[in-house]
Amino acid sequence: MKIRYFDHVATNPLREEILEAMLPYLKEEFGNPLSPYELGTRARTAIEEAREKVASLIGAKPSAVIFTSSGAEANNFALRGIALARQNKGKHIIVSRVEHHSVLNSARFLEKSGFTVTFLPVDKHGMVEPDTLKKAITKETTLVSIIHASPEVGTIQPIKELSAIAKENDIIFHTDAVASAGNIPVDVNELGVDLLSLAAHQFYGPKGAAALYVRPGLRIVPLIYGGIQENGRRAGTENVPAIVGMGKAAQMAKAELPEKMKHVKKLRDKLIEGITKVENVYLTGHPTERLPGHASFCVEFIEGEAMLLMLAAKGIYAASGSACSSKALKASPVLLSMGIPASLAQGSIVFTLGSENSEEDIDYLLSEFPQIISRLREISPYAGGWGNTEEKGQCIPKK
Amino acid sequence: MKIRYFDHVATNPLREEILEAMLPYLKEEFGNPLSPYELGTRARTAIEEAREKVASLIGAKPSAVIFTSSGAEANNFALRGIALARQNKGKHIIVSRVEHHSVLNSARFLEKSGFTVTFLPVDKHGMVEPDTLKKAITKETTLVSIIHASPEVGTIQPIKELSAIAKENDIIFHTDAVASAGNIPVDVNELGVDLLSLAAHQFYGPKGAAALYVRPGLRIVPLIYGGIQENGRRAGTENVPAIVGMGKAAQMAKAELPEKMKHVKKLRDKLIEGITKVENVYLTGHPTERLPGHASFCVEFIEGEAMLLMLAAKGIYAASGSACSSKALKASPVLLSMGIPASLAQGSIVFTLGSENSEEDIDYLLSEFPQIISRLREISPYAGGWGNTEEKGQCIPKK
Amino acid sequence: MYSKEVMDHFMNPRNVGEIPDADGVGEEGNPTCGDVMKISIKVKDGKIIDAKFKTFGCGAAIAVSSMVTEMVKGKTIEEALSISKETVAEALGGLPAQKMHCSNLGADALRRAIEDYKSKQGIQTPKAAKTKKKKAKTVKKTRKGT
Amino acid sequence: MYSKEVMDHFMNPRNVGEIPDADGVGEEGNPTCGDVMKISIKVKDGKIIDAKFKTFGCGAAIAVSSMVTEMVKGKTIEEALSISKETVAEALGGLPAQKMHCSNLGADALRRAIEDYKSKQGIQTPKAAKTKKKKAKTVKKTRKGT
Ligand SMILES: Cc1ncc(COP(=O)(O)O)c(C=O)c1O
Ligand SMILES: Cc1ncc(COP(=O)(O)O)c(C=O)c1O
Repeated sequence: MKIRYFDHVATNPLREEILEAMLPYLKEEFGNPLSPYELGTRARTAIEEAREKVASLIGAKPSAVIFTSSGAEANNFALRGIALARQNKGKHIIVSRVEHHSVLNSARFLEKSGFTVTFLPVDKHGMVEPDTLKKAITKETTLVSIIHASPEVGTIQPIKELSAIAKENDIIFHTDAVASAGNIPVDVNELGVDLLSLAAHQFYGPKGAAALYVRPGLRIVPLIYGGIQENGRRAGTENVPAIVGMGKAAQMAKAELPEKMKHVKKLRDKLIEGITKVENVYLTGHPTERLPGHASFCVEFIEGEAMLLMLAAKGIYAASGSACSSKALKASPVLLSMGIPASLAQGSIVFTLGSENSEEDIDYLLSEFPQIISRLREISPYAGGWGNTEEKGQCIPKK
Repeated sequence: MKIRYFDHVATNPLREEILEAMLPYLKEEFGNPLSPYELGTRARTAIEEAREKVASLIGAKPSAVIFTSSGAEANNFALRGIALARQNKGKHIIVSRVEHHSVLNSARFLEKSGFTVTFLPVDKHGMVEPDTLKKAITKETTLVSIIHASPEVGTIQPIKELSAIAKENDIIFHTDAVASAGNIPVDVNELGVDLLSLAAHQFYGPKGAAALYVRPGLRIVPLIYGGIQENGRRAGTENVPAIVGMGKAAQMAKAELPEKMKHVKKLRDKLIEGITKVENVYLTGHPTERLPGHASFCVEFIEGEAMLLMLAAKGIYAASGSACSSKALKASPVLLSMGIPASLAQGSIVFTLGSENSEEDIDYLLSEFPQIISRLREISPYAGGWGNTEEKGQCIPKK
Repeated sequence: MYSKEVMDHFMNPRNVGEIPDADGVGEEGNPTCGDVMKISIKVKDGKIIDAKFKTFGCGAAIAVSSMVTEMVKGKTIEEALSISKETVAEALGGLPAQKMHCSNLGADALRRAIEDYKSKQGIQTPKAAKTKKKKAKTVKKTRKGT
Repeated sequence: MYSKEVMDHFMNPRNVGEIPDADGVGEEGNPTCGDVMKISIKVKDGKIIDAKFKTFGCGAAIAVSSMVTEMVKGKTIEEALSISKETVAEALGGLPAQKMHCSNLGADALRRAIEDYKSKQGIQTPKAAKTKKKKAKTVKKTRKGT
């Protein structure tokens, strides 16, 4: 069966050209970049070239890019590294409620370690209002971390405005751009951020390579201590092939970005138009300020994982923020924080598009998906509505 | 020029069979292991199979193996994760002076965070004496971390005895087996350890995959927070190809261990015999309790990096613990802690052998190296001795 | 992730629907948590001669509902009450550990349907009024390594 | 890591040795830190007509020594004193940043040799008795990204 992959926010296939670029470093160029002989110095050179390419993707200086093993590591590094480095100035940090788990749980870890954390609410589109941030700032605040684009609802935050508020107050600003870098223009100076996380596997690069941008001159406490790799800021023998792959991926993403955005946006618009024709299906996230390849919905009266299984049986791969589809068995906190009732949030379904998706893929999806919705609604006890006790208005998450 | 690679402790080439095993996961099997459709579940299965193989290499249960991105990360995770998890019981930890930087610097970070750290001295062979450990233990001690085998001098510590002392005192015991796992038998129950670090690139596996063994039931605080990967103990999208490669590498290492040990030991003995024939060249580390492929020396009156460069010009790749060859520009603390004078430590040279080295490689090395020593001694002002002010006995590191 | 039997019962669920003149109806779960099952039964001469279900929930929940309605048909009330989470999971070739408790509500919904039937019949079942909540002892097929 | 010139001067060092009847001898560095250079010079009519070195140290240290002894030959004492870390590094096509200060002791050793020469000649150089320690302003070739 032909597979239609609509889950680019989960991960991306590794592009052939990128694997080609990596292969020498998986074969004869196996040297440790710290070794002084040529086998080592070639590996070091390869890393530094990759650093330049990654830096160029985000408009940064190469020396400001620190390679990590994952977006999650970059986020942990940013939050804890800055909170610790600045703890003498204050012990309050601010994050939004729509952050990735790696930011949220780093923040909670800091909370346990004696920091105070404000979790900023968002509007119904998952957007942080600049005013909300302004009000949350105290004299103790040292760090604000707001996600650039949401992997769950596609909403793009007004980072420029938010970072300006932080700057006015002499507060360090981090943005998690894992879901956006390589998918929309991301420029650290445009955005006005001090730190920014990105991950290669979100733009056709390899798993195992990600990076944290740290504004030159900003002190950060390492997350992984040891040798002098990454200028003493991140120890461990470098994953040379993956880093080289990330460089190549960044280079290609930069070159192809306008075309890719145009391509996926066209498909996405068609997808959204087609799917929202079905009754009781709602677009989640911002209608316009969203990732160009991101289409996310709540389908009423049925559950996300069941949709995913039926879609998968048709060769369609997508994602869901429902409780049952998450291994943690909790409905997406992002959806709930946007005010979506917990019962409706169970019907979450997310399609994220990539360069290799075609119009025919969308046609196929649109021909199959409405039937799947109907079939599951036939099985659902709520096909006629949530009923008295389960009215939408009442399904606000208890807790 | 033919390259003779004698730096297996820096990193290993990736074996062809291992790359073969990884390739599907760098191509069509690119799924995120958390995704519920088959592309994802196949990736998850691949990881779990790799976990079984890694567990089997060290005689552990698969569920006790947590994948990390490097040996350094595993060591940071072990030290900080246990120190934090047990801080209510006490805030004293013990490490040796011959640990890898990733252990030493994690310990120093803990020191800054309010823990007390004892750095255990070693004897002239780099060995921790069990009595020294016994005496260092206080009521506050929660964790002891002693390296299994030294990458710098090859000495294998009496882990079994040391861990028994910890156990008697109800103290958690970690060993950094990055330089030993895959090179000598490493069995967590034999060794009696609660935690153990290992890294794939030290046994012909890929960079970017390593693991921490955590005894079942032992609570550890994550180093990288986020999603529920690795059972919530280590977040971040899994580096599936590298993990698969680590599995394959573990499987091969286990199968080939006796043969590999025999092979490298024979070559090593020849190498040591040949090189120590040169005047004023001393074996460092333990004469018998050492890694079978490890030959390390101090060559008097000349400096290590210069040796490395001249060796490299002959196609021979080795390592040194001299100040000039380290990017941190400090002579190896391991050598100094063994009582080797700082001036002599500058003459450090380390050859580490692997399966692919041949007897001919050793013959070649033995034919070239004495000339290199002579040549550098001709240039050295100390060829006739360290002189009055620089007698060996007086060259104890100042500081 | 799911066994063949689960996928079969999910993709081709048996006994979907509601019995219009049901003798007993039971519901278990809450849509805010993810799974709700509604089972209706038809009883004749102390035997369950028909059972239908409606389910809001994941693949496991739908498969469990289908399997429970299949298992229960032809059974006496007493026999039906012996159906447990474990026997349902076993009949399905196992369930992933994480789905064992949250999505495996079929036996509970069935029990509620039987209670409903009994109360309509005026049968006294002082104990059964409270759904038994036994901890599962065996989970046959769990995901490795978690 | 090293430029071609560094590698050339390291692999084929010029002027290795000691001048038996040297007019001045200077030493800089400490073996416990890694690098020691010893330079001896022969002076005639105010010009350095020969220079030799012995060095304990890394590739950069040996290349620097070789280069300094080459640069100094034929120079007057005054000209020789203008040789600095920077000019030596430049002549070598650059040195890695980390080697710039720790292994680049050639100019200092040379200065000490000249002081030794002057003091033997009874020439007064009140200032030169202390080796000038200037901070380098430019490092031409540094490793990228570090
Ligand atoms: C004993 C020991 N521990 C830790 C490490 C660090 O491992 P990695 O380089 O995978 O971070 C090394 C590196 O070779 C090592 O030899
Ligand atoms: C916004 C965001 N942040 C962080 C992460 C975590 O990145 P990784 O999976 O590379 O650890 C993700 C994962 O997709 C993400 O979408």
